[in-house]
Amino acid sequence: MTTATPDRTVSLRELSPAVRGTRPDEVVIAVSPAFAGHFTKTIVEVPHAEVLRQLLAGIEEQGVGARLVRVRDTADLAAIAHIGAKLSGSGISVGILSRGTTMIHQKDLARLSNLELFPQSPLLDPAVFRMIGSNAAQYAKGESPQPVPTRNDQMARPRWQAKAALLHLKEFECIEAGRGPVEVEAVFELTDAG
Amino acid sequence: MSASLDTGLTRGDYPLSVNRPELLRTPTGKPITALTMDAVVSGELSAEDLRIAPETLELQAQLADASNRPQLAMNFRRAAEMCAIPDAEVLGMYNALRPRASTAAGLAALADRLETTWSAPVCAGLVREAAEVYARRDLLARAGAEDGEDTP
Amino acid sequence: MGAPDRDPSSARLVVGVDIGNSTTEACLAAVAPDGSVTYLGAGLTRTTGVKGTPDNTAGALRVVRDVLARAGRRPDEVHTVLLNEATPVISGLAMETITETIITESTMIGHNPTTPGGQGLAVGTTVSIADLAGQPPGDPVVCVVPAEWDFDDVARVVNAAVARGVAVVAAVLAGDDAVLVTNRLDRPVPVVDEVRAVEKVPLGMLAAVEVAAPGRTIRTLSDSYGLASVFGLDPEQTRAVSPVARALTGNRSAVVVRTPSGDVTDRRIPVGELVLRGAGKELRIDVDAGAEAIMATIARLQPLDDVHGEPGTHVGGMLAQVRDTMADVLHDADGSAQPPAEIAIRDVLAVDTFVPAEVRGGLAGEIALENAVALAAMVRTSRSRMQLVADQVSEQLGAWAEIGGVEGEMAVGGALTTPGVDRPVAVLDLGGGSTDAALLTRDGVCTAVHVAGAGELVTKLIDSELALGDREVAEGVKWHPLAKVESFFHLRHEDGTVQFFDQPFPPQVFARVVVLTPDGPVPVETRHGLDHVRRVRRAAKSRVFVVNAVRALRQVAPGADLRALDFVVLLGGSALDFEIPELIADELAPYGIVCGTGNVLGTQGPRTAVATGLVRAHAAASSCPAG
Amino acid sequence: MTATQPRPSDQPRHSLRTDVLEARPVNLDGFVEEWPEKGLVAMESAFDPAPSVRVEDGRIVELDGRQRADFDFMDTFIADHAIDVASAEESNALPSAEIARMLIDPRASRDDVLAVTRGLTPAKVLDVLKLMNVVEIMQGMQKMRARRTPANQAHSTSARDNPVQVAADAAEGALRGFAELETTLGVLRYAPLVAIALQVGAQVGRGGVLTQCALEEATELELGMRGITAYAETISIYGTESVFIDGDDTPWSKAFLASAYASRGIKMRFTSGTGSEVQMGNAEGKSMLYLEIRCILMAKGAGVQGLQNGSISCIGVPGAVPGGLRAVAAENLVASMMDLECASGNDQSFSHSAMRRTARMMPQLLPGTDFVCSGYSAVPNADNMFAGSNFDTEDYDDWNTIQRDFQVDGGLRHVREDEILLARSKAARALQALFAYLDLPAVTDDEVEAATYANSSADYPFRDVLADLKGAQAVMDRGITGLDIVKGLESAGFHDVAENLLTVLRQRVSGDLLQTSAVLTADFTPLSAINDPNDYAGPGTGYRLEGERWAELKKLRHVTSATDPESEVR
Repeated sequence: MTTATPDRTVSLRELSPAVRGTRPDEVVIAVSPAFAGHFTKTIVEVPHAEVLRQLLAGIEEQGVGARLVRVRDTADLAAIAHIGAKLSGSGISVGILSRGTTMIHQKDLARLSNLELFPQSPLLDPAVFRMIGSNAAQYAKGESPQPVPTRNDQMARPRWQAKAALLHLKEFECIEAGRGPVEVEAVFELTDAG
Repeated sequence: MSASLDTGLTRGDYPLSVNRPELLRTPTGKPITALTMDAVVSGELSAEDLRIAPETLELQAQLADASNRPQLAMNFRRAAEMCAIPDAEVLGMYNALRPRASTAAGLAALADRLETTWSAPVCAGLVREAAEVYARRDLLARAGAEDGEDTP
Repeated sequence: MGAPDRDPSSARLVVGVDIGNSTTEACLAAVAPDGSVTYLGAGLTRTTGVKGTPDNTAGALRVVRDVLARAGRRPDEVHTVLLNEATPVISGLAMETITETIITESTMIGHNPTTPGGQGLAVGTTVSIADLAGQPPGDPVVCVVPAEWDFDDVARVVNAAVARGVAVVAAVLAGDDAVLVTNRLDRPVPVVDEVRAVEKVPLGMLAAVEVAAPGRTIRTLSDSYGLASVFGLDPEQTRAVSPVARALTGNRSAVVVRTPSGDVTDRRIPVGELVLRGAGKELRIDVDAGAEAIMATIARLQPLDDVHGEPGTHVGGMLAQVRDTMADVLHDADGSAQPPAEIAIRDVLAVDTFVPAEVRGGLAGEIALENAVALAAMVRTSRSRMQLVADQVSEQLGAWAEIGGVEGEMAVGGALTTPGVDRPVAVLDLGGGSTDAALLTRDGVCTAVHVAGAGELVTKLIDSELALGDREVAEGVKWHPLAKVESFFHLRHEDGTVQFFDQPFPPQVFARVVVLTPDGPVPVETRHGLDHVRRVRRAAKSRVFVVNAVRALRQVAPGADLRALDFVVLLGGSALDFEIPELIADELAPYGIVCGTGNVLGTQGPRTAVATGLVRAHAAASSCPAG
Repeated sequence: MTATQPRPSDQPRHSLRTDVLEARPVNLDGFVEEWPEKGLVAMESAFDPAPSVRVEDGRIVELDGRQRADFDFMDTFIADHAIDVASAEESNALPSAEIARMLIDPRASRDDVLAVTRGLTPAKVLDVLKLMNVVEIMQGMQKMRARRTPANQAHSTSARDNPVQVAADAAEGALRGFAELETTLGVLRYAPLVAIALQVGAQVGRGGVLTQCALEEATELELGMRGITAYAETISIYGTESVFIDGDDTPWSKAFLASAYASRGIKMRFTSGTGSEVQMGNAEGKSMLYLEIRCILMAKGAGVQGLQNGSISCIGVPGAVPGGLRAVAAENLVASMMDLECASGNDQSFSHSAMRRTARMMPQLLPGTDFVCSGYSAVPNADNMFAGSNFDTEDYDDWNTIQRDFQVDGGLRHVREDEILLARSKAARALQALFAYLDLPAVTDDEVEAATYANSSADYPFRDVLADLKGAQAVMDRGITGLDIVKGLESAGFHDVAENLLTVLRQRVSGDLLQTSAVLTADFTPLSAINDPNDYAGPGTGYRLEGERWAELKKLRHVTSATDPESEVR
């Protein structure tokens, strides 16, 4: 699943403390402390720029708006996604960790529950992120999307389990305790403008 | 309660089903030798006949003591106290012991119920001990706390 | 009920057992010497094996023991077990698609991507985006974009071409990118996306792209004269493209490419002929003539003697299979299997239906609702092996076991225990495989019929018309009302009312169409809205049960006149359905018929009618000599 | 724009050998550098506490450098329930090297060692283990294993939750020698049917094999209480307070649950393993082995008879750090040193490399453990609903050969195909008859035929899932118990199977299977650490693979006959 497009990088410019949205047609993408900051790519080296671009594209294609929020005081995916959902005008959010693990959440759900969870980060490619964005937007519109097919690979454990743990620990290091979620703007840049 | 309960068992009595079947009875009072296929087919046996009796758990506790396994023996003695408690209530008690599931008063009430209703002082002791530790480690239920489910 | 308690020692314990296609039901009663009956209980279990075969013994014994246990009686107290004279009626189901839509030479893309881009109609020559850079300015161009292209790049390349003066008037994309691309174009144009096989779009051809506003459907490409205007067609050519226009009707977006011999055809698939014999005649009818024609033919041949399918055709295969299944089940008294040729198909119900199918030659996975005919066939044979079942039951229980009477008569007898019912009465037994009717006249004459098609066929129709591909979900849709979960705390019922809940719903039902089972809402995996699912469900029930109710009652009604009936009592598992009784009652109301669901013994609902009837008949017979 | 990216020409040239090595499966495995500050380290960390213990008034008031007031709940539970207070100060005062020597010295009996280890603190145990290399750990395991006779456990599951497959594979597994069989589900609602199938299949294959079904607590306990399953194992515990809480439990809730199982006569063990805490991001800066030792002591304190450990589902974590498998071997030894039954892992997909897969189990297979695998996949891994095991049905012959090569007993044996086909067919027919008796969805003759000759779930006819799920619900609603299964099997003429199951059910009345390391032999004798205690005392003692059993294990699929080299031994 590669595209012939030039590599992009993304930086997240902090705007202001995140507030509850009022538009019912928005999805909040809530990213973890180290996403597109300390880290630049997922566990299988999908650039965070591409992850965000595909999530945003999936949402835009459905005619729904998106806001980006960085959660700074926790690296727990359920917490990140739930914070995002509570900030979302539609109540729908996509939460994502630096290593790629992703979750679609809704504000009325218990924190440890979710609408869709993609726990196997090594199996998430740009096409899956596009579908996740699209599904989140469809939930925001009150539609009933078919859940994104989840994949499974018994041999992901020997290959990725330890690296996932390592990335998780690093993400924990980037937690800034006591700092609330902040609204951010994604600034994409082409690294190879040729 | 038979007299043999007072005479402590030794390791040589194990397995009881082979060496001391005469000590084994079902909670309904049938000897273990009554659990035959004929009894099953004729409908004389019910599921209740295939449960362990508290007296048997005490015998197994004696065997655990005789094998230098005091914790295992203690577990069997708690279990003996729990035999009479219905399944749903046992599960409810277990859930009440989960972190931040009960208030101090709730655990105290649970311990009292174990002691008075079910004559389960050892279990009650375990619950009281938990209540003390939970209070110190901030594991009692908080008022208005957010609901959460079990997900590691 | 009503019989006063008598000395139990003088009363005999009798169990009526009704072995049906799907359930085996029992009624336990004490019959006093004077024939008065005290009912002691009723019960049901699943039928073991095919009805009318020795396999039934296990189920019969189970239900007898069960009903005895619940009444606190012992098996050795039973005097007589009464079994129904079960005519084995088994039903086979099949569905054959009779139309097929084929697109040749990739002339047309007519599907409904959820999110096309832009709107309006545009006409131009198809050019691959890879060649756009070399395209001279001037003539209008429809840009064709393969899968590997990123939406940002598509927009950039198209914008660059437009800046050079190339008139890009529309685009056709492989990916789900139409809105993304349109949002990035300097001059938005209509864009159709999710065309999976975009590489098959012929290049260098004149093409028209139309996208309607949200909530609307296309107007020009779905109209023959619209196509003629767009492509400058003469009357002969217009006639040729009219299938294209028809195929595009109702879409929100479409692409038509004008190729030399491109076409859309709506082919009839030869499914084969049904050969029907009855009333001394033999008639043939093509299955693809549709249900109405088939049923009209069957109506001319009553009573039907047998039905065959043309060998080597789909329908031939289907009917042969039903016959084979029956042959496995039926044995002669000597134990040898009954040859399939001797098994007669005594009724067929044909129902028009449709099957969503992917269009052959389509480029975007277009789905067409192809016409299909569903057939339920019913086999009857006189050679029941119920005596064997009776012998085995007798042996195992140590009681008399006898075969106690014809099902239809017994069902009427049981139905008469429903409060408020009197002779003459007709019963409709709405089962799983067949719908049965019986009439008891004022002077005690009973006639009974079985017709093919019942609950199983309804499930199959729901399953295929909603493309569920899952019988469990289809059963759920059939049995339970629908709702849409609108938030975690409320749902909207199918009648539009809203209900709020204190506890949140589980996440997997959020925003979904659900069926409300006793265990809570269960999601229906479908893209269709609630209204559509409801329509399909009600139509399926109506096409099977309402049609069969009328068909079966006509066969028993004096002079085939429904007005001659007064009371109709609905029995059987499907009489427990939440809307079938009402659908049938609505249909029968104009004939002045009182129609309602049976309540056997005033307590059993529409269940155990036959078993109760068996006991009644036995008691009446045994009291005859005395009084 | 659409042109393929030019390959940078300045990439260094690789040797052909490097290409060969790069392509080796082992390079698909993941390896990471240690990070001791965060607990991403096997067992040698400067951040683990130093051992210490202080007793006042019969109570432990200092544990591994922490004062009682600062105890977290693991410290508290271990101090109050696991450690033998009377001997604690004395035992901990012994030099660690002395204790390590006792572990490998045949002249110190198992009881001698236990007399010391029952008083040790977690850090002291770690200190001992850190002195031991992997051969010494194996030597220790050989003596400390609770039951003298080693055994093995299998997973028997189906990708389609097909009960017929589970019954047939359970029968084959039991026949091949597994003493315990474990199943779980893809669709949880299938559980009652599959658990029944597992029980029936097991009793066909070899009477007395114990079965379990891994589910959420309530259902798992209910199936056990009804006698549909015989034991339970998936009761997880963790080494730090924070992860324990994340798992929504405490040592007290789990101890209560342990007693609940015992109160119903059901054998039960806990589950833990190295790597779980760091995997969940809350190792509190401690090494994996240190935290696992805390789990083991917690289990001991709860009075549960045994523990499944050996990293289990987190094996990818210790497997990726230096010395990781030494730590995994060490945790198994610690469980045995604490006098617990040890079901020693080797139960999850571990490596792409066949060589690493085999090496991983040597420290358990060679010395022998209570259950060498706590889940050898007795179905093809594609059917393994525990996400794949380290070994599956394809490895049967390899396993048998390794047992023969080293003359070690790994619990399995080679069985001739005709016997296997007979058992599979009988299991399917017994299930067919039982389902008919219980009015559950029919098992067809085609399914019986398929079950006899099948390899995987793909080889069976599709079942009517709707009918099965209704049947499964009916099992729960109608309150069907193990007794009903016995009745059904008996009335259908499967007298021996019915008798086997009744004997297993009768065991819960005796409670004999509640004792440490208990299994049932083929003649239904409970065999546990009480009547089959490990009596290893050096060369020529303890469990030896000899006599009839050794003759049995000499058999393989193909062995050329010495008397007639033109034929093979049957």
